Amino acid sequence: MTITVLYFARLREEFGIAEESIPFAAGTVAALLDILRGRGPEWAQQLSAECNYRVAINQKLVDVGAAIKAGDEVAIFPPVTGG
Amino acid sequence: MTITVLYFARLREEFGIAEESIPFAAGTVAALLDILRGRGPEWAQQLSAECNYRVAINQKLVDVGAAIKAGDEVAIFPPVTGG
Amino acid sequence: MKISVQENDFDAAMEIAELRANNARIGAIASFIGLVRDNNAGDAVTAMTLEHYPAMSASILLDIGEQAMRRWRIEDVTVIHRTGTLQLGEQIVLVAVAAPHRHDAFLACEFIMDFLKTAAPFWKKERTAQGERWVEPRATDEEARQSWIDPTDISGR
Amino acid sequence: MKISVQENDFDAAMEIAELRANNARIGAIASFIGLVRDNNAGDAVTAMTLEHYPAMSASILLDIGEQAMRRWRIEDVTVIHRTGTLQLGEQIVLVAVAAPHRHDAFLACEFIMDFLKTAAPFWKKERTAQGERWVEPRATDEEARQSWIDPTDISGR
Repeated sequence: MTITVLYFARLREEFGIAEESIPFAAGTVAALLDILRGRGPEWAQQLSAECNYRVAINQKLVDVGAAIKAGDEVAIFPPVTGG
Repeated sequence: MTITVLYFARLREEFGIAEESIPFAAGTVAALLDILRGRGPEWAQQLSAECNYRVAINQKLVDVGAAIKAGDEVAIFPPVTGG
Repeated sequence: MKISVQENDFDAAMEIAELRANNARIGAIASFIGLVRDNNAGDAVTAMTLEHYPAMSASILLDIGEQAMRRWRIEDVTVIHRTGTLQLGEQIVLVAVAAPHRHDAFLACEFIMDFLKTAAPFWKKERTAQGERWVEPRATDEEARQSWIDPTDISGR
Repeated sequence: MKISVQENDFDAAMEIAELRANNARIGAIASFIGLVRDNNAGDAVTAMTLEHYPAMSASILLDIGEQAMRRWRIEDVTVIHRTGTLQLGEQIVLVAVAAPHRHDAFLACEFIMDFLKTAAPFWKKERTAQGERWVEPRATDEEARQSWIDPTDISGR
């Protein structure tokens, strides 16, 4: 299956990418994060447990245990600082 | 000595007077209130202990124990309801 | 600090623009506008008359504003209170507080309103289908004021 | 309820006028305006750029507004958040809440700001003399959000 992954703010800049479509076998957010961390040290560092990023599936905030389905839009971003 | 006494809102209407100059021997707010209550049943009722009126001397809220001096402006009024 | 007790209506946007003018330290403006509501204590209200104690009303608003300036980190305060006859929907009061951060602005704004409601010498007389009547104070207003009493405050106020 | 995420500036007075139009139940309007401040974390700030997640930002503001409508007795809510590049002193955000009584209006307005600050997907990048930098979240914002968690709330939010 294919999913869309979006990156925002600091993560968008660090990874040099705002949006991508990637193949992903059905699984949880944690499984996706493992794949992304495997891309290199920058990815592993930015997505390490200490970094305070948030994940949304289809525009709803989720925990790393949430399941990702085909066609989902997964967004990964730093803590928000609006207002 | 002479003092000025002001009445506001419901008290002004009930007493039919907004402002008066009255002779007053030096004393406390409580002494003034005793004199005013002696004017008749309407005064006694509106200035009874159960009625929730407030007293200010020279535009500062005071307790009944406060002393009144010659020339003071004493205001007696119901609980405020602005805002 | 700007304190005004006036019969004329006010332009809240202009007041807020003045409050923040030329002060780049301001990151937050909390404001409150009180309006003549159509209903009080279960009865339809069509208008009201606001009486005040002219020699005292502005000076106590200034005192309340100064208390807020001492208690929170705020840059400036505007309080405008109207008097006279006001129709349904008209503006009664504006409190606007400018501060670097929002929490100070919110707290100071609510503090000023709570003290204004319970200490500033204004009285409302409502017009209803049953005639005119003086508005009764609400117990919740006095409770709101009491909630701000700070037992650790030794400033003497 | 009016929710808008937009690049253009807003006219707070016009927004508040629309919020209260034709609703005589409203006796209180609490509002908040956030501005670009000259200083953050000790450094001079000259401008900022606000990035957001377009598909999510307005919908989560709507969700926060609906939570406030359920939790307090309020009549209506307006939330406007700007994006793009903003200069010193420019308006960033407006939250305005109309209610019969002031306490509901104040609480709902502060609630919306506290949740907006910690849940709505906006990110600020500041321009300083040292260059550009992403704004770090403040721990006090998260504490403010936590303070609203109601252990008796079984609505499932």
